[in-house]
Amino acid sequence: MILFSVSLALLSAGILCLALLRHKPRWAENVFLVFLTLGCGSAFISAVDTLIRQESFVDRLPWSLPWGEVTIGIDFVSALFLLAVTLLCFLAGVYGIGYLRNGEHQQDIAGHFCLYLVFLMSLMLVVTARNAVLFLLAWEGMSVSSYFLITYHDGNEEVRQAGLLYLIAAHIGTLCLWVMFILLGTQAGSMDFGRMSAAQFPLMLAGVVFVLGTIGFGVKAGFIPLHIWLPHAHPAAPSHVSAVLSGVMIKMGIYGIIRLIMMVKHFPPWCPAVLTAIGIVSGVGGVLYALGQHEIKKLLAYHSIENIGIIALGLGIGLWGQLNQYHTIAVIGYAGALLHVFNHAMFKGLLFLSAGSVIRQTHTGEIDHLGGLLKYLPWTGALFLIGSLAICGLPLFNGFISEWLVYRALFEGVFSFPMEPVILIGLAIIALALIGGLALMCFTKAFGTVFLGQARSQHAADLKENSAPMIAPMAVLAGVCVWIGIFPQTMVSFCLQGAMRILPTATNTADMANILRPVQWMVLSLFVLIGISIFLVLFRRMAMKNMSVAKSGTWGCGYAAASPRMQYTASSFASPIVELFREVLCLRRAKARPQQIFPEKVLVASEVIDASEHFFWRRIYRLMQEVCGRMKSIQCGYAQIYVLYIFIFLFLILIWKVT
Amino acid sequence: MLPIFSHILFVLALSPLLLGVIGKTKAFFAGRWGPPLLQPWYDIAKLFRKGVVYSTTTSWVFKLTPVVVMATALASCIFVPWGSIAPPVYFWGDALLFIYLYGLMRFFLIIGALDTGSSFEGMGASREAAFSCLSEIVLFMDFILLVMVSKSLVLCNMLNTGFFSSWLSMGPVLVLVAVSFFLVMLVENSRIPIDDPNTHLELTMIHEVMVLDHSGYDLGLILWGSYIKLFVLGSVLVSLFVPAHLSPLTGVTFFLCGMGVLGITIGVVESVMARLRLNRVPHLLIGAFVLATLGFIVILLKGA
Amino acid sequence: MWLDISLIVIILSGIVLLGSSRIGTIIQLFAFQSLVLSSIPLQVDRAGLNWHVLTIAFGTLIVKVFVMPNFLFWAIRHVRLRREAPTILGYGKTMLLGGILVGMAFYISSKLTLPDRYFSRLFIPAAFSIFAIGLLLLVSRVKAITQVIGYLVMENGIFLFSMLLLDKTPFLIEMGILLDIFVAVLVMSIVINNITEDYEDTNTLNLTTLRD
Amino acid sequence: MLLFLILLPFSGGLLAFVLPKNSLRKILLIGVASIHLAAVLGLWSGGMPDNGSGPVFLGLDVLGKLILTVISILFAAVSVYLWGYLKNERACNRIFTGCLLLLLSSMTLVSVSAHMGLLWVALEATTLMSAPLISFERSPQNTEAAWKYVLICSVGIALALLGTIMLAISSGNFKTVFLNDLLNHASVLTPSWLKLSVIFLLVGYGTKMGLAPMHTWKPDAYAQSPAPIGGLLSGALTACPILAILRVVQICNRADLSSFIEPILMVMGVLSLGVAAVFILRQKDFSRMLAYSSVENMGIIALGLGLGQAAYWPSMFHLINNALTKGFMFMLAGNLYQHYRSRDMGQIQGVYAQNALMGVLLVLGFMSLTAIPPSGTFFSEIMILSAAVQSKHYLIAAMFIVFLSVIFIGMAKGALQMFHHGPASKQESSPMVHPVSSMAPILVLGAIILALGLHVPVFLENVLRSTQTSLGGR
Repeated sequence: MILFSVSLALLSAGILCLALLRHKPRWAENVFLVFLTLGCGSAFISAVDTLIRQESFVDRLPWSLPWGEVTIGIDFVSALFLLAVTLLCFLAGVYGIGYLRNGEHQQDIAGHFCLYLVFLMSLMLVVTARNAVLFLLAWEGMSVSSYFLITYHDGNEEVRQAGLLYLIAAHIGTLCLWVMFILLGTQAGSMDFGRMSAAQFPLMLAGVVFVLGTIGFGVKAGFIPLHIWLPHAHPAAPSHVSAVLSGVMIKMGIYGIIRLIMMVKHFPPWCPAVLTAIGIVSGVGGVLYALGQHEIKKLLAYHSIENIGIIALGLGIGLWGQLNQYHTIAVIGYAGALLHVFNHAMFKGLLFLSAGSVIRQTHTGEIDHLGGLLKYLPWTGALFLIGSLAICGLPLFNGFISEWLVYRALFEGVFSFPMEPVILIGLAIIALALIGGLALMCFTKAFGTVFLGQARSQHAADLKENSAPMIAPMAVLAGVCVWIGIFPQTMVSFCLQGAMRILPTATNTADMANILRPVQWMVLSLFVLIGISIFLVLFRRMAMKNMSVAKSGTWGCGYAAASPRMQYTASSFASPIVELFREVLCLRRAKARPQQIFPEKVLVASEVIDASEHFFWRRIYRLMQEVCGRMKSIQCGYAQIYVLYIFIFLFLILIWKVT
Repeated sequence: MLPIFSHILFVLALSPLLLGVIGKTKAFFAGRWGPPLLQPWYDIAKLFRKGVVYSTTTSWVFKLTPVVVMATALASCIFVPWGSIAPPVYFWGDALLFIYLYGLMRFFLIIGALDTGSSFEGMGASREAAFSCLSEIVLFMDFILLVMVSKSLVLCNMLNTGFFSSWLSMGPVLVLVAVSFFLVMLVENSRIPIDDPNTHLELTMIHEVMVLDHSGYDLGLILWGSYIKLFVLGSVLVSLFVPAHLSPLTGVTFFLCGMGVLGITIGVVESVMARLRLNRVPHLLIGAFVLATLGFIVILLKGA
Repeated sequence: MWLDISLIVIILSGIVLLGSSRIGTIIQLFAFQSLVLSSIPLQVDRAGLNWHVLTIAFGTLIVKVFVMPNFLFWAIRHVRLRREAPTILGYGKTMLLGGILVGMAFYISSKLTLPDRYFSRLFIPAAFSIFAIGLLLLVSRVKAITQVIGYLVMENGIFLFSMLLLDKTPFLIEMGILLDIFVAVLVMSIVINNITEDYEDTNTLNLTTLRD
Repeated sequence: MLLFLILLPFSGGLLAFVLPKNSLRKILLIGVASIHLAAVLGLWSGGMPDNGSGPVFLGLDVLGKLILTVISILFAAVSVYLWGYLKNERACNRIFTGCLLLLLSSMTLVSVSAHMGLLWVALEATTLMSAPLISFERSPQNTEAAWKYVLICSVGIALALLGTIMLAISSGNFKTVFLNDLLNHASVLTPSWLKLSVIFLLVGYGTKMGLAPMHTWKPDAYAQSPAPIGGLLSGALTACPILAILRVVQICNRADLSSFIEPILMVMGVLSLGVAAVFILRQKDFSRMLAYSSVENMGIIALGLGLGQAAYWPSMFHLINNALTKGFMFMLAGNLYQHYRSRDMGQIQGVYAQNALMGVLLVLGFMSLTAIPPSGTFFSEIMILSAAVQSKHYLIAAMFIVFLSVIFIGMAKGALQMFHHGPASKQESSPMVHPVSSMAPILVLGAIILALGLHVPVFLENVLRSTQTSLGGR
C-alpha cells in the first residue's frame, strides 16, 4: 500500500516537473524516464506483492472529493490489471522516447510525456479506485489525457477527427457510467465499492445496471457496434500510444465489467447470453474487418476488437457458470478472460511497437507498399513474428494459453448446461475457432506482406534497424509472450486466484489443483514439440554438412521477368475470405477497366466498409445535425416572436397548472 | 519418455505406408499395377539425399518452415490412441492443443510460401488459409459433438470410451461426425476432390504450390510431415470406430485394419471423383458444417 | 361610478391604440391613457387623500404623461419620413384580436376570486385587458417605438393591478418601480435613438441580423 | 454594513460619471471592486447579521450571502481584466464604468433585498444598467443586441412584477411581500393566487435567467457585448434572477406547494437543456456557444431546484461553478479575440502552439463546461443526476444524459478545434502575448475551478448544506 502511494506521489511529481520543462526536450526525456521507471517500478512491485502474498487491502487517503472519499485498494483482480498496466506503460514509454526523438513537434515533447504520466496515473487509479466518484474521476482523466496523446500529430486533419470521435465516444460512454454508478449507489446508499459489494440488488435493477455498464464500459472496450472510435484512434496515435491504448486502456472497459460483476453478483439469466453474443459478434466481426484492412495499424486496431471479443466470451461463460452454480466453469472462464487481458496487453503492445518501428523507418503503414523488411529490420521482423504467433493463439505462445482456458470453459459449458445456453455456447466455440483461423490468415498476410518476399519500393535499401532503446522494450514483451507460452503455470494460477475472487462464494483450493494439472501436462507436450524441433534442427545441420546448397532466384513457374510488384499483395491474399463474407463486410470495389487495345492504366481498389459506423452511427449523427439545423429557426432574430415565445410558454403553463 | 518415443517412431514408420495403400488403390482402379507400397518411403529417402536450392529472396523463415511442419506433425501424434492403446500423453483439453498444433504448422507453411515472393505460392497460401478457416470450424463442430457424447475433453476419451453404448445411443450423430470429419480430413490434407496432389498446373493448386520452392531435405521433411498429418487425422477417424476395452493386440490389429480400409476409401474416392472447381470448395465445407450442425441439433433434442 | 367609467375609458383607449397608424397619435394616446390612469389612485383610496396616494398619482402623471412621451418624441426626432407604424397583421385584424383578448381577460377574471372585497368588478378585467393589449401592440407592430409603447401599456396594466394593494404597498417600492420604468424608457429611447442613427428608421425588421 | 455595500458602488458609479479621465475611472473601478470584495469576504468572518423576523427591506441570509460573494468575486476579476482591456479601447469609458458600478450596486441590492418588491426593482435595475454595457462598442449589431436584451428582459420581468402583486394578493390578511412575513406565514397564503403568482414569477425571472424558451436574448447579448462583460453577465448577473427563483422556491416549500413548483422547474430545465443542445451542436461562434452553454447551465440549475431537497445543494454548487467557469471562459475568449480578431471557432486555431498556457487554460475551461473531472461542474451535475434518479424521474435523467451528450459533441467540436494546430495557424506569426492584468484574473478563477473540482473545503460544504436547510423550509 505504501509502495503504491509512493508510486502515485512519484508520478504526480513527475507530472509537475514535466509541466515545467516545456522548453527543454532532452531534459524532459530524462526526467520522464526516471519518473516512469520509479513510478511503474514501485506500482509493479506492489502488484506482484499482492499476488504473491495473496492479501488485498483497501485504504483511504486523507483527502476528500466533493462527493466521495479517496479510497483505493488493490485486490487480486486489480493487481492483475495493474501488472499489465505498469509493465506495458513502462515499456511503451521507454520505446516512446526513442520513437519521438527527431520527429516533428519537438516542442510538445515535454507536454506529451507529462500527459503520458497523467494517463498512466489515471490508469492506475482506475484499477485501484474503490469509490465510484474517484473511479469516474480517474476514468475521465484517462479519456482526456489519452485524447491529447492520440492527437499528438495534430497538424493532420484525420488525426484531429479521430481524436474527436474518440473523445466523444468516451464521454458519452462515461455518461452511461454516471447513471450506472448512481443506480448502484442509490441502492447501496453509498458510492463506496465496498458498500456496493455488500448491498443486495433486485434482479430488475441488476439488469438495467448491466445494460448501462455494458454500453458504458463497452464503448471503451470496443464492443461491436460501439467500437467505431477504435479503428480511427489507433492509427492516428503515435505507435507507443497505440500500444498502450490497445494494450491496456481498452481493457479498462473489461475491468469495469468485472468489477460490476463482483459488486452486483446476481444477474438476470439473459446477461451472460448478451455478453457471449457480444463476444461472438465482436470477435468474428473484428477479425473479419481486420482482414479487409490495408493499413497495418488499422488492422491491429480491429484485432483489438477481436481480442476483446474473446475476453467477452470468457467473461460470458464465466458469468454463466457463476449464475448456474458451476463454479469450476466460472473460474476457468474468468481466468481465461483475465489471462487474455494480460496476454493481449503483451502481444498487442509488441505488435503495435513493431508496427511503429516499421512506420518510423518507412513512413508508411500501407501494407501493400512494403515488403521484404525482414532483411532490413531483422529484429523488428522477428519480434513481429512472435507477436503474430501469439495473437493467433498458437501453441508455444501466450495467446494459446488464454484461448485454451476460454475454450475449456466453453466446452465444459456445452455438456453441463441446459439446452438454450448450449446453443449459444456452441456458437461461441465455432466463433472462437473461426476467429483463430481468420486471425491466422490475417497475420500471415500482415507478416508475409510486410516482412517477407521482396521490397515493393525502391527505398528499402536505405532502411536501418531502429536503435536498441526501441528494440529492447519489444524484446521484453516478446520474452513475456514466450515465457507465458512455455511456462504458463505462474500466470495461470494467478489468474485462477483472481477468478475465484470474482465469484461471490469461495471455491476450495483442491479445485484449483485440478484445473492446473492439465496445464502441467500441456507444458510437457510443448516440451516434446520443442525437443523434436531442436532435434530436427540439429539433425538438419548435420545432414546438410555434406550436401550441396545452391542459391538461385525464386521459381517463377517458367515466367522469367518477375518483378517485386508482381508479388501476391495483401488484398489478394485476403480476398477469398473477404469475398466469402462480402455482404457482411460491405465490400466496395473501384475498377477501371482496360480501355484501348493497349491499355495504359488499369485499376482495382477494394475497400471494406464498417457497417455500424457508416450505416448506423453516421446516419444518426447526420439526422441529429439535420434536426438541429431545422430547429435553428427558433432563433429567427425577430424580437416580436421572442416576446411571443414568452407568452405562449406562460399560457401553456397556466393551462397545464391552473385549470 | 519411452512411450512417447515409441509412439513417434511408429508413426514415422507407418505414415508413408498409408499413402502407399492409396496409391495402390488408385492404380488398381486405373487398371495399372502401380508403384510399390513402399514408394513414399523411397521418395523421402531420395529427397534426403539430394542437395538443396534456396531462393535469394528467402530468409530464415523459409528454412525454419520444414522443421516446424515436421515437429508439429510429430507432436500432434502423441495425443492420438492406437486402437485400445492409450496415447502416451493425454490431459483434459489436449484436443485443443491437437488442433492448434496444426494451426502452427499451417502458419509456418504459409509464411514459408510467402517468403519466396512468388505470386503462385502466395496464391496457394491464400487458398490454404481461407479453406482451413472453414475446415477448422467443421472440425470444432465435430469436437463439440464428441465432447457432448463423451462428456470429456481428452482426445482419446472422446474417441473411444464407451464405444458400444455411445454408438447405440448416438449412432446417427457419430455417423454425421465421421462423414464430416472425413471431408475435413480430405481438405486438410489437400486430397481430391479439393486439391490434386499430382497436378502440375500451379494456378489451381493449393498445398503443392505452397512448397514449390522447397527442395531436397526440406521438401522431404514437408512431405513426410504431410504424410504424418494424414495418418494422424486418419487415425482419429479410425479410432472412432474402434471399440474400447479390447486387448491391446486385438485393438491394434483392429486399428491397423481400419487404417487400411481408410486408405482404400480415400483411394476409391480419388479414383471416382474429379477435382472440384476452386470456388466450389467452400460449398463442400459448408456442407460438412451443416452435417455436423445437424448432429448438434440431434444431440440437443435428445437432451444429452 | 367614476371609477368604472375611467376603467372603460382606459380599455377603450387601448383598443384605439391598436387601430392607430401614426406614431405621434400612438404616443399621444398613451399619454391620454396614462392621464386617466394616474387618477385611479385617487379614486380607489379609501382612507381619504393622503400624501402617499397623492405622490403616486402625481408621480405617475409627471412621468407617464409628460416625461415619457417627450422622450419618445426625442428618440424619433431623426425620422422625418415614415411616421406611420404599420402592423404585421393589418389594423382591422389587430383590433379584432384586441377585442377577443379583452373578452378573454374578462372571462379569466371572472374565474378568479379575490381574498377580500375590491373596488369595482371591472378592476381586474381592465388590468388584464390593458396588459393583453400592450402585449398585442408589442408583438404586432414592426416599429421599435411602438414596441416601447406596447411595453408601457403592459406596464399600465400592471399599475392598475397594483392599485388593488395601494394601501399596503410600501411607498419606497412604488417609487422604485416608477423609477425603473422611467429608466427603462430612458434606456430604450437611447437605444432607439442609436437605431435610428444606424438605420434611418426604427423598423425592427432591420434588427434581425443576429440569429442562428 | 449592507447599506455600505450598496452605496459604495452606487456612489462610485455616480463619481465615474463626473470624473474627467479614463485612467482615473479605471482606478476607481478596481478600487471599488476590491473594497467591495474585501467587505463581502469580511461578512463571512463576522457572525451572521440577524434578519430578525419582522418586516425589513434589507437582510442577508445565507443564500443572499453566497450569491453576493459569487457576484463580488466575479466583478473583481472582471474589473482587473478590464484594466488591460480598456487600454485598447479608444472611446470614452465614462458611461461604461459608471454603468458597471451601478450594475454592481444593483446586483448587491438584489442579493440583500428581503422584500419581493425591492428584489424586483433591483433586478429591473440590473437589466437597465447592463444594457449600455452591451452596446459599448456601438456597432449596429451591438445596438440590436442591446435592444433585444432590454425589450425581452423588461417584458419578461414585467410578468414577474405581476407575479409579485399576485403574491401580495395571496397574502390575504397582511398583504405585504416582505420575505420574512411570507416565510413565516406561508401556510396562510391563498393557494390559488399563490400558484398563479408562482407561475408568473417563474416565467418572469426565468426570462432574466435565460431559461428556454425565454432565453432568446442571451446569445445576442453575450456575443455582442465586450467579452469580459459577457462573463459578468452570464456569471454574476444570472445569479440575481436565480436568487429570485430561490426565494420563490423557498416560499413554495414553506407553503407546501413544492409539488406544484417542481414540475414547472423541471420542464423549464429540461427544455433549456434541449434548446442549448440544439444550438450548440452546430455552433461556429465561440461567444454564442458560451451563451447557449449558459442556457444549458441555467437549465441544470432549474432542474436541480425542481428535483427537490436532495438536489438543492448540488444546484447551489453548480451555480458557483458555472459562474466561475463562465467568467473564466469569457475572459479567455476575450484574449483569443484580441489575438485572432475573430469569434469564429474555425478561424481560431493552434492556441496551444501560440501560447501554451492559454491552450492549457482553454482545455481546463472546456473540461469545466462539459463536466469532465476534475472540475466542480462534474460533481454538481452528477449529483443532480443522482437526485433525478433517486427521485425516480428516469425520463428526466435520460433526457439529461442525452442532451449532455449532444452538447458535449458540439462543444468538443468547437473548443478543441481551437486548441489544435490547423491550416490557419501556419500563417500566424505574431506571438500571442497578453498583459498580466488579462491573465491574472483568468488564472485565479481557473485555480478556484480546479480546486473546487478536487476538494470542497469543509467551510464551503457547510455553507452549501445550510442553503439546503434554508431553502427546504420545514
